[in-house]
Amino acid sequence: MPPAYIPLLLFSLLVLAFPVVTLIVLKYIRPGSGGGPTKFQPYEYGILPETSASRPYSTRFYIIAMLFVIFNVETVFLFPWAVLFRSWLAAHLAGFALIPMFVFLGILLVGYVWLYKKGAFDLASLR
Amino acid sequence: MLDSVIFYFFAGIAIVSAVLMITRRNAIHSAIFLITTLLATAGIFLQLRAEFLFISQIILFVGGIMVLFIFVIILVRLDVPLPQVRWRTQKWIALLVTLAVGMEAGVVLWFARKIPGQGLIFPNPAPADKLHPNTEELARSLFGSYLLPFEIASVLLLVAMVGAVVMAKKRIDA
Amino acid sequence: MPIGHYLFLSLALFLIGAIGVITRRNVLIVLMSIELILNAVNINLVAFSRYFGDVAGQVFALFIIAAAAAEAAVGLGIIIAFLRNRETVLADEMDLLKW
Amino acid sequence: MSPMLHSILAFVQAWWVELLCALLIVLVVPLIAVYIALVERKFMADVQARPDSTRVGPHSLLQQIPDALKLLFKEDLIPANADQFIFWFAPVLSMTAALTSMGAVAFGPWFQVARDINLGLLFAVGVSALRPLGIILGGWASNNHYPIIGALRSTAQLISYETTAGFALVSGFLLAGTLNVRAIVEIQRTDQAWFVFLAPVGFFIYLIASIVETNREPFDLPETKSELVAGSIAEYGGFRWLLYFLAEYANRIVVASVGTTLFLGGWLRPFPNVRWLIWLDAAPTLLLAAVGAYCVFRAGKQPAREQSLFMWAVALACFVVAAIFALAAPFGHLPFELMHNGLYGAFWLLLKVSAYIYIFTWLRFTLPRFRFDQLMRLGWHILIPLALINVVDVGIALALSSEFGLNRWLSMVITTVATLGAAMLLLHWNDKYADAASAGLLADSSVVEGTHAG
Repeated sequence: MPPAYIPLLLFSLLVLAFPVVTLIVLKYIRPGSGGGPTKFQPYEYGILPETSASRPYSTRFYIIAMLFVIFNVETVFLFPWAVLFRSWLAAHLAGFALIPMFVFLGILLVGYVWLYKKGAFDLASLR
Repeated sequence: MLDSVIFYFFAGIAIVSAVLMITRRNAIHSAIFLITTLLATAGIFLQLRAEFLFISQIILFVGGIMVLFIFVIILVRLDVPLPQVRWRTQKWIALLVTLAVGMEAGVVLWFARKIPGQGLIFPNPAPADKLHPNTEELARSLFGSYLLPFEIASVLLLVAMVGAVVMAKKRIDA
Repeated sequence: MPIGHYLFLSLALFLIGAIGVITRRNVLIVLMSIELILNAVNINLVAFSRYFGDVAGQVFALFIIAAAAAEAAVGLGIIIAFLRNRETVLADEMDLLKW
Repeated sequence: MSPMLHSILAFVQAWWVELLCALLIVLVVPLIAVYIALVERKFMADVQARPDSTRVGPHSLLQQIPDALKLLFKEDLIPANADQFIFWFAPVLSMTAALTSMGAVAFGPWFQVARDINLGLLFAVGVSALRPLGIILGGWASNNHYPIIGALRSTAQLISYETTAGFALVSGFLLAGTLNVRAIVEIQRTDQAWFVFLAPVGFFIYLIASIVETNREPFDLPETKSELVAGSIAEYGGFRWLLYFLAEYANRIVVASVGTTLFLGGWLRPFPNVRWLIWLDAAPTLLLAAVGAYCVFRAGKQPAREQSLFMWAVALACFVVAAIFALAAPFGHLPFELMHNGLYGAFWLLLKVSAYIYIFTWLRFTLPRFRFDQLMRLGWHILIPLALINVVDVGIALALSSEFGLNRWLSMVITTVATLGAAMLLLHWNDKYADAASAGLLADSSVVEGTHAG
């Protein structure tokens, strides 16, 4: 473990402990509750629900999430490139710095344009 | 000392939640335990000083792929427990075969750990400063020796994007 | 700490993933187990990268994560397409090559 | 002394600033979040030309304390059909992700939990990526139509704009050439420009993306109280709701701090290299002294004796803190230097972060809400390609000035104009596209509802 991360690890454990401990402690000091079974029904404007909530939802949400995953991979590849960019420029390797990323983004641009034409980003009219 | 404590902490979480993941009947619970495993693995990456990989594991695997999984589980109504009935005999045979393969690999690892010169004995990690500015080192390698795989990765992403959209939009009237 | 610890952890995760792939009927859990297997492979790569002092292993782990993303995207797309046509997500009911 | 205790002591000695900072974040950030909410209420009352609550404490400054206590002791209700485990787990995940990402944020040059880590700002960005999980799991666990629809929408919105924010941040990292927080701020000092001036389009895209990511109006689709009750958290009450609330406000602080650090010069004062503006370094002291003087001036005019005593006390506190600030300045010794740099840096950073959050609030009460398809089109059709073009253009600008010796500002202006031209082109195409699609859109009733059977 790089030493600078150890305070961060302790911090995240502390942060995790904060809600967990509070939830558990409050459970014991909170005043008790009453009420019948209707109180524990889902809140749907006071009407008792007739069906379970797991009905089919639109697959357009799948398309959004899928595109997000792909574009996220791109972002993660861009970060190391951005970090090294200035040192390449300092060594006067601007072409070497720019061209690989242009090729990478160019290939993905092809996909973007195809999806645009296909209407995949038009998330309102997708079936 | 501290390093091994951290390793065993994360390794324990990873294995326990992996076992829980394959035994849950509800797919969302499985997804949550897979998330825990992935986060513990990210911790192990950090312990191995692969800092950039730690954050990409969180951004891509946990924040990207697992969100996609949960989306699909909710969208296709898989969030109810499914019966696990048929395949009884096949299940036991499969378990047996897997365990045999695992034992084999484990035995190889176990006996190779003491043989010098066999490529498996690394009692101590390389000095930490060899990987030190981790993001910069990784970038130098990625845009140096591995430039071609990097460009091919973009083709892979392009194909995945197109393929997934075609798959999800396809409708066959049966 | 010798590298064997990491290799055993990786082996254990790989086997758990393999058992999940073979024994579960729910296709989504099968896919998740495959992700677990890829993850186990990554542990191996990163551990060797640390012990060799060579960053190449981490680069390949990054590629594997990218491949896992592509695999998840296409795999889940197939599942959605399948569900539309066959109304099932159980692996043993997917018994037609073409539908 | 046992070796165990010894090593623990050595650890504390080496890292006490970080540990103290960690403790302070856990203790103070919930308080700050609660008071941001109060400021928002006051601001809302002002915009809507009505009085806000005035009863609890002076200007109802203590109002949030009984509110928080009420939430703490409220009945803890878990719906009958809910998934108990996930219903418990999701708000904890949200809260943990939001506060952990604060570990990488530097509140001034000294106050940071993760000092000089290699990942730097990327840690905050990465851990924030866990946020959609907390929301979608919470919505699903409620097992109710409204939270599930709200959670799906909310997550779709968050993940769409996370990519956009990522690309916008890349343009900042290109200028900085590092991820380390301290180095980023130092480069903005030595380059003699905040990055907002070098990459204005990048900052603008990040600003929009950060508003969307924190679910503020005009992009508050996940909540839309008139359509979806309260979105993904409709079934949550009491302390669990409070956890979501704190997570949301902590996120606001995180995105504002990341934007401030990368684009607005972090803890630098305005014009850090201009000699004759050095008196700005004394601004915190002067400001506190002025507040104290104002309190003394008002103390005599209070109707009740307690009120005037209270004013005297506030004035005294202001003067004491101002004296500490002023006395810390001239000494070069370590504790004083730490206090000086740390406090002054923290002052400017917090001022900028507050301004950032104030812009959020301002927009909230002045703009009408977007529709879901409008939001998605803005993200996927315009902002993502624009952010990519911006990254490429910033790269080209840097290359122009280093390879061909072009003036840095000239090359930045040229590429920014090019980016804006691309933006105009994208908008034009999108308008044509939207016109063509609108006929089909109106016929489709499922557009606004947000769900459609697959």
